[in-house]
Amino acid sequence: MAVEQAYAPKDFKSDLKPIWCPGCGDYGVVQAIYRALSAIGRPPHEIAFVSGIGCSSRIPGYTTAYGFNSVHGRALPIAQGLKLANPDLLVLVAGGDGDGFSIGGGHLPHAIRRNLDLTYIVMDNQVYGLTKGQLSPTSVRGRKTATSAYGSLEQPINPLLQVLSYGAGFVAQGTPADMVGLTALIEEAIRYPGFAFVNVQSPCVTYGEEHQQMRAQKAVMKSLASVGHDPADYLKALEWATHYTHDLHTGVFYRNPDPPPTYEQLVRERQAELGRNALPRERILELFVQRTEGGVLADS
Amino acid sequence: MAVEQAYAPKDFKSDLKPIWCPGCGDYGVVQAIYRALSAIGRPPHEIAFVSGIGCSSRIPGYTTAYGFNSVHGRALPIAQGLKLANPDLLVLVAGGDGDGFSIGGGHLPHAIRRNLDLTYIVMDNQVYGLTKGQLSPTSVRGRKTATSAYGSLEQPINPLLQVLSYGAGFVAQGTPADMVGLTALIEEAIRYPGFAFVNVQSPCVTYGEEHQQMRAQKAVMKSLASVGHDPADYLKALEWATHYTHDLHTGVFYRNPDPPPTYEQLVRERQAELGRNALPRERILELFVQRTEGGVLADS
Amino acid sequence: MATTDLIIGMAGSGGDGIVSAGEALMAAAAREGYRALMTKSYGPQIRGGESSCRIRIATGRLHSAGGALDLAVALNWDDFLKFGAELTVSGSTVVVWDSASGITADRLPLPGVTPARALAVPLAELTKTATGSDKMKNSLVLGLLSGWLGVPAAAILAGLKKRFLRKGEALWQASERAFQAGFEFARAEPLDDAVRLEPAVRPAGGAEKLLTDGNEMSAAAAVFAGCRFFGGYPITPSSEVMQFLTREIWKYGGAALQAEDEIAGVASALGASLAGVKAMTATSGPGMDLKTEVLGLASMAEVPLVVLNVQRGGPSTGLPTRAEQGDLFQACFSAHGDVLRPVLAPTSVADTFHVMVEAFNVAEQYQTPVIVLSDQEIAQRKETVDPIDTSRIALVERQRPGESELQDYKRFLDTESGVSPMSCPGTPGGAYLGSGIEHNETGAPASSGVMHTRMNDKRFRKLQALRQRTDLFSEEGDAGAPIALVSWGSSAGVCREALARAQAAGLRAKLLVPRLLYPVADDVYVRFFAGVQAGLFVEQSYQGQLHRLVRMFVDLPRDVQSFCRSGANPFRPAEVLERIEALAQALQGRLEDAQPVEE
Amino acid sequence: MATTDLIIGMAGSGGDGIVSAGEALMAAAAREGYRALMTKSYGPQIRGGESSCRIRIATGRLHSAGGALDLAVALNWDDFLKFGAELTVSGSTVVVWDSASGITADRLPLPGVTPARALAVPLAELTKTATGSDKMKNSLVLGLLSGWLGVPAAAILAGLKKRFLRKGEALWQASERAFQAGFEFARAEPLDDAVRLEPAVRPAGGAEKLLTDGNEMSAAAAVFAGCRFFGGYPITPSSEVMQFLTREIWKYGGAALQAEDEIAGVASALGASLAGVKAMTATSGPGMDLKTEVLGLASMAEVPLVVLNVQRGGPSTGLPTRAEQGDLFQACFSAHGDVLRPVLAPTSVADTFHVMVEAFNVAEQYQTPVIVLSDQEIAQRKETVDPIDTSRIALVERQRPGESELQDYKRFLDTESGVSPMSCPGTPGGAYLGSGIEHNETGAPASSGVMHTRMNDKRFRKLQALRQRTDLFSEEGDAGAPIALVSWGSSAGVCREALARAQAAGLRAKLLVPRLLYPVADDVYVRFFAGVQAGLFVEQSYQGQLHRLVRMFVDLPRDVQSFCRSGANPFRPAEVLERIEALAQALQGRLEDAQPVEE
Ligand SMILES: Cc1ncc(C[n+]2csc(CCOP(=O)(O)OP(=O)(O)O)c2C)c(N)n1
Ligand SMILES: Cc1ncc(C[n+]2csc(CCOP(=O)(O)OP(=O)(O)O)c2C)c(N)n1
Ligand code: SF4
Ligand code: SF4
Ligand SMILES: [Mg+2]
Ligand SMILES: [Mg+2]
Repeated sequence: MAVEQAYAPKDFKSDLKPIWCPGCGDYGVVQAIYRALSAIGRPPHEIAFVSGIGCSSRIPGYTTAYGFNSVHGRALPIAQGLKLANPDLLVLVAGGDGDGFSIGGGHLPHAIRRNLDLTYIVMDNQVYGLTKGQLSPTSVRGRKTATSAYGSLEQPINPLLQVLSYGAGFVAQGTPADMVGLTALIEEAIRYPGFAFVNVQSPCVTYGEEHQQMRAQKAVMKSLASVGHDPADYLKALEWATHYTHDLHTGVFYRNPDPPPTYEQLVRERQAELGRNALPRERILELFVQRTEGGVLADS
Repeated sequence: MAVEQAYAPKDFKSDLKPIWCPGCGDYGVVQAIYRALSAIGRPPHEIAFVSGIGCSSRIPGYTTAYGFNSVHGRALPIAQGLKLANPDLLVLVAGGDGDGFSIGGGHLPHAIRRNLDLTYIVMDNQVYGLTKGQLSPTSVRGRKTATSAYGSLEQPINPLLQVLSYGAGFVAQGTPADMVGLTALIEEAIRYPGFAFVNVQSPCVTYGEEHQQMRAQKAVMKSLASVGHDPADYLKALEWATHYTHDLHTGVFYRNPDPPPTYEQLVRERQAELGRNALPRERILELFVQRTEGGVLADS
Repeated sequence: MATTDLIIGMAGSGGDGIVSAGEALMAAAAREGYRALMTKSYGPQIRGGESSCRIRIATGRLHSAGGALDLAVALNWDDFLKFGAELTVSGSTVVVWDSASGITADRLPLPGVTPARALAVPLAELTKTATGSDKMKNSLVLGLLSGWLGVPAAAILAGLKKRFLRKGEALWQASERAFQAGFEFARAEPLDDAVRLEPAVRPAGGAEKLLTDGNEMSAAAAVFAGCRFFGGYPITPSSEVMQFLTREIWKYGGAALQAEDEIAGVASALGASLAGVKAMTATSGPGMDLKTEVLGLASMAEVPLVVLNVQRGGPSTGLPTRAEQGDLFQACFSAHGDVLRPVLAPTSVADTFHVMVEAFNVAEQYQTPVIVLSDQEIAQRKETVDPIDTSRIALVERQRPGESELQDYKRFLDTESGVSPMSCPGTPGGAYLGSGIEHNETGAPASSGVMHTRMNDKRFRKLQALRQRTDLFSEEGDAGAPIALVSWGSSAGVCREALARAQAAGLRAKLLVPRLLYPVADDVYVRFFAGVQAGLFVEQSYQGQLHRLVRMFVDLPRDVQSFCRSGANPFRPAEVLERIEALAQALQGRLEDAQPVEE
Repeated sequence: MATTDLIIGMAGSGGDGIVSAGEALMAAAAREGYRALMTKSYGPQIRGGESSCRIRIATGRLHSAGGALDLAVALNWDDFLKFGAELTVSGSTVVVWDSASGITADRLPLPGVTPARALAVPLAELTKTATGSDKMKNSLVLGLLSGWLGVPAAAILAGLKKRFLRKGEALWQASERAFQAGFEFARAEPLDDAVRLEPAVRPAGGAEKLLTDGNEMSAAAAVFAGCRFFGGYPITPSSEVMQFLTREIWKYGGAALQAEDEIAGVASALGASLAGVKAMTATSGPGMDLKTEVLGLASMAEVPLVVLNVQRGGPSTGLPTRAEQGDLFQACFSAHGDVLRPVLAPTSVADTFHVMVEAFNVAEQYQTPVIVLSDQEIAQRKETVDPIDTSRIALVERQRPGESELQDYKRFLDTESGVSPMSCPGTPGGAYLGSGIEHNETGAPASSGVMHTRMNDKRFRKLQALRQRTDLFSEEGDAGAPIALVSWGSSAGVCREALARAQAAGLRAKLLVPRLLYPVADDVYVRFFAGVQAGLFVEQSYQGQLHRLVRMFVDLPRDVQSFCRSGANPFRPAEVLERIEALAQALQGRLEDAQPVEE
């Protein structure tokens, strides 16, 4: 594009040097985020970027946004409080498959049903990177890891199907093996007015398996557009989502064609409506007053 | 049936007098459980019944099974440990919509993907009964409660769609307004070899709304059998599940026609396989021995 | 002579409406200018179980729910007896019950007590005669009370009218008739002067009394202090805080979130605070357990946050509807690692306002989570509260970076005070990385022992100033007394009352009431205990937690002991008084022993 | 004369394999009959960052990682310097580095220290000459060490062979050649006798030394103690416990569950224990925070449970890979309500075995959760461990109801000891309702103050017996000494060593090492401190938590102080010794002052 951009991708890059392993997929994800933010055009200081704990959760520190590398699994509730307190901010949330679907998995349905305008990016590498290679909730059955010496006994979860069942308005999947596509998805997710979820198949080069690496992904990935999926079709989206762990589909699974109002919009409306007859705050105690008027209770 | 039953429904009824409000739907649920257990025929002492906290979670105390009225939201993980420690037990889990889908919502996908042979009964009354009438995650949008004086701003979750997306092998919905149906569903759920989920529309007479009460339910409930749904059809089950909050469908949404092995079966196989060459436990320390044989490390 | 201080206890079944009768009486008394205090208690059922209330009405200040009842009203003896500890009958109690029960005065089910007077009243019958049904027994009881106590009928009827007219003219008329029947009965069968109140001083035109409970008061205080975000999850006995705020906070431009659990509740509040908004959460014991990790994060990332814990009986689910002061250890020490987190506690409904505002001030000033320990007793009891002059209360806002500090912004600048200016998203130049990981001044992760020591120093140093806040302690009684009490929270009021009685009886004693429980202000205790020969920490927990906590930091005189017990066993002023008397006697004995014996 | 005790520190980049060289050296030394102890340390990167290890080898018993290095090997100075606190160079250190770095002996980047000897070795060059590439520098370093230290080449080569042969004959040959080149260099350029080890006593045929770390040891102890269920969630530095158990527990008929979070981890363990199976969980600080509520439930429902907390630096995410003893307060006090929960701590890898077994015994005996406080240092350091005679260790099983008790089974029978027979599902007649709600003896919910007091009494009473367990304390040194140390966990070993040195220097001192931290065994402390004039609690936490904890229950002599500091700053024996000397001098000064002055 010839349009000049107010902020270049590098304006979103901080001085902190990433300590990811050489070749980690997360390098690509943070690059895609820089580019998407540049396309969006909001200044870094108007962005809050919240994460949990994990290799992937280090990502806010590598941006020039206000970054909060919180505790394991709690990025979404923190981000919701932050967004409600200041709806003018652009709020990004990111983390790993463990952070988001295991310890943090209980927050996801509720963040989604509230529908705040948040963009949630999960770097789904099917393993626990930071703690050195244990099972993750998206690890395939039979996978051998530090905590599954003989192969895991459980079925992985299906994050795409889950977030669809939770009612997310925007659901997509990308990979750093397709940087152009990933950048576009993240940009579109940010622009979607409501909760947007992007699952990124971001390879762990240290604890991941061969078939999860970029090279393998490039060979098998297939865009949903190329198979003719219409992102407005919710039931079809559910069906495509069932392919997770078998096929690597990229692109938008679902985009609500008629986005409902966000939670913060409803809150602002309520504040405006009820705020009109509010007392000055020093008079909050008047709610407790027992008025006497000649012994008869006033009807106030 | 003319078959004599080893245990009558009353054999499962304890001496503890329920302190539910007169008319509470949960009276019907516990009755249905007594009857289903009688049909199953296992003695009460071979049953462990785990719940969280809530009006509904009092239910184990009203049975003669081993009852554990644990803490809010943690019934499922406790039940999993219990079942793994003694797979011969019949393990029931029960609780409310708040207990199971709000504070305990993070445990549900993982209990389901592990697929232990548990039966999980939720008394979904769309409100917090025990704490006196606050919003629940299944309360409809706009619902006024003690914590939503002006109506709730959020979309409810859809528990049926959720558990289907988690991969539950048996998913059903019932109501005490149809005691025969509810009893049959609970019995079938217990018989299903794997994780089984029964959502019960159990009215809260004290904090519920008119249209949630038994009388109203009787007028609108419709069985899935009557609409010709085939419980083996997963995609169709997803579609019927999207009707939650709009229609009251009873019956089995999904029953996996080809149930995979349960987690405890896999665990037993693993124990058998690996246990064969195990040392007696006093010799566990031999794993740490550095053997010397003429200065050359033995290859043991 | 009539009395200036009176305690009435009533019990009945769920449908009897005995609690709402109590509330009507209390409201009327308040409007008449009395001070009043009311506690309620219910059976375990959500609906239809037994219920009771206990109302104390006085012409002067009230500090506690008091001791044995002066007047007991049992709509039903079975129900009444279920509330043993709360509704104690003594030899000076006047006991009233429904004669329909068939129980006669000589066969009262009160083992070991003979009340001052026992009067069976045909409650159901009178009601039926007056209204055609026995539904309005509570209105009849109100009539009785008005007649006996001397609380003006007009004041009570005004309240009843307001309530019943909404439901229809017929109901209101029935209520009024039942009331009148009761009133007339009372006039015909007067009780002792001991249950007749001196008239109160009616408040002058402008000075309006407040009537509320600790939960609503804490929520109102938060709004006043500038709290504009609440995130929480319902739990007894704190839910009313959220219920108040979900009604009111929007009006002030704030928002309240019913989160999916307590972790999300406190995490959302932390998020709001990061955004620059004053924020709080409220919960009770089990919820506190769950909030621990995020509270540790707030300490590490230096985020202002107020956490209200309305204590109930523990451990675990425990006794959800009963008061206990058993969460002090947890408030101080729940998070892993070396953390110093201020803990405050109010002693009454009125005090809750001040303590909550102070909690926000401390949180903002020092960028720290602050825990407020209320308890079920304070939180759910209703009190009359004298008007509060809010114009004299200063509010603190967190320090933000100025132009120059934003030049090369260091979020965790190691200043002399230990407090670093905190920027919030939206401020150009103020972006930083906040985290629970140990970090250097800019916020970048750091794991050296040197940096860890330095940052621990900073985090502890900034809170040392609190230990000088003598205004967060009140000392009462005779400063030079040899006998000293320390008490906090809802037990403090009981001790105040006991102290007053002890002084009236000529005993030399004093009382220290800390509102700041942690960090332990060692100087305050050292000064208070200088010259003290015997003392008691009075608190309602099995372990006597404040006593142990203070011992960690202060060498107490040997004869300072703990007077403590499990929750759901509220202290009564008389028993504390007894302990003071016993201490005084022991001291006397010691003096005597020390006298040289002449042979 | 050669030495009997030697500390080697090495650092390099991730690819250099310096840690595996250290492991090879340690294993060889162990097989030769030496005692050895090794700690490792890494940069924050998962892969490719700097790494280091510190190996102490001795002919006699070892208690700690010791102080400054005797021999320092820097493959790369930049990397070496990042480990300042762990790899301290002193005036008596021999320093070796790669001459390829261009740094010369007179320009060493060691401010303020002149090492005893500085020797640049052409590490890369020699390796290249020997093998054709510089990849095998670590094998070359092993050759150097073998030559200098005198650890037999055959022992080291046997280990290398085992490792490299798997990867191919060529690699093994390269490794051997590099080793030989190093060995010859060392022979040609011998170092001081101070870095040459006395020969060890090779173990006799049967007596095999163990070599492991605290995490694996605790997991093995659990299996031995009969633990058959583990539920947990990965977290540094405890994950290896779960990793061991997910490999081994199945073999014993048990199961291990990687739960979705720490709450589910401990909840599943509680469930397994309810089913009658010994169960545990393991975690570190942030995970402990999350487990709080379920631990409270375990206390209330009286469920045996072992919880291993491998402490790391806190608060919050803190310093995940560094040791700290900062979670003691949390271990004792995290849950709301009045709870008494035993807390144990091991002092070394070997001790971990005994303490973990004891934890299961206490949990089962008293039907209580037990917390074991390990720390990153003990958990992740490798030690040689003398063979443990497990036949002499008694295992405790929980009390189950007999026939007669099952007649009218009361799960929470208020027995004299406070312990009630516990039935498990499957037992006819034994069904009961377990809950976190306060209950009566049968388990039915109860909320009266009377029942609450009675049950609190029972729950506290049953654990009082623990306070008499003097076997959970060790006292070392001169029993009548005027100077006393108390230390626990990984700091205790440092104090042991300091005490030995103090005694060797003629100072009269003693040391108390509690393995039972809570409940505080007040009698033990009172007895230990009787006659003590000065003392120190030595612990690695900012607040000196054990010192404060003991003060809660024990009146300590005035001059017993805390010697504590933040984590990631391990104590060294020399500095503890210094403090003992200072105390001795102060006491001496006091004595002199007390002498009458002749005028
Ligand atoms: C409460 C808590 N539990 C556990 C941990 C340890 N931990 C840190 S990151 C992590 C999981 C990392 O996996 P994932 O979220 O998939 O991120 P990745 O490193 O793979 O990007 C765990 C278990 C923690 N820091 N806090
Ligand atoms: C950790 C914790 N948080 C909150 C509570 C308070 N609490 C008890 S039950 C309940 C919700 C009840 O609702 P639901 O689960 O739907 O059950 P119901 O009473 O409606 O049957 C809550 C919030 C608690 N006991 N523990
Ligand atoms: S461990 Fe895996 S996820 Fe973590 S930085 Fe390395 S490659 Fe990336
Ligand atoms: S409050 Fe509602 S759910 Fe609870 S017992 Fe009463 S009717 Fe049932
Ligand atoms: Mg991952
Ligand atoms: Mg409910």
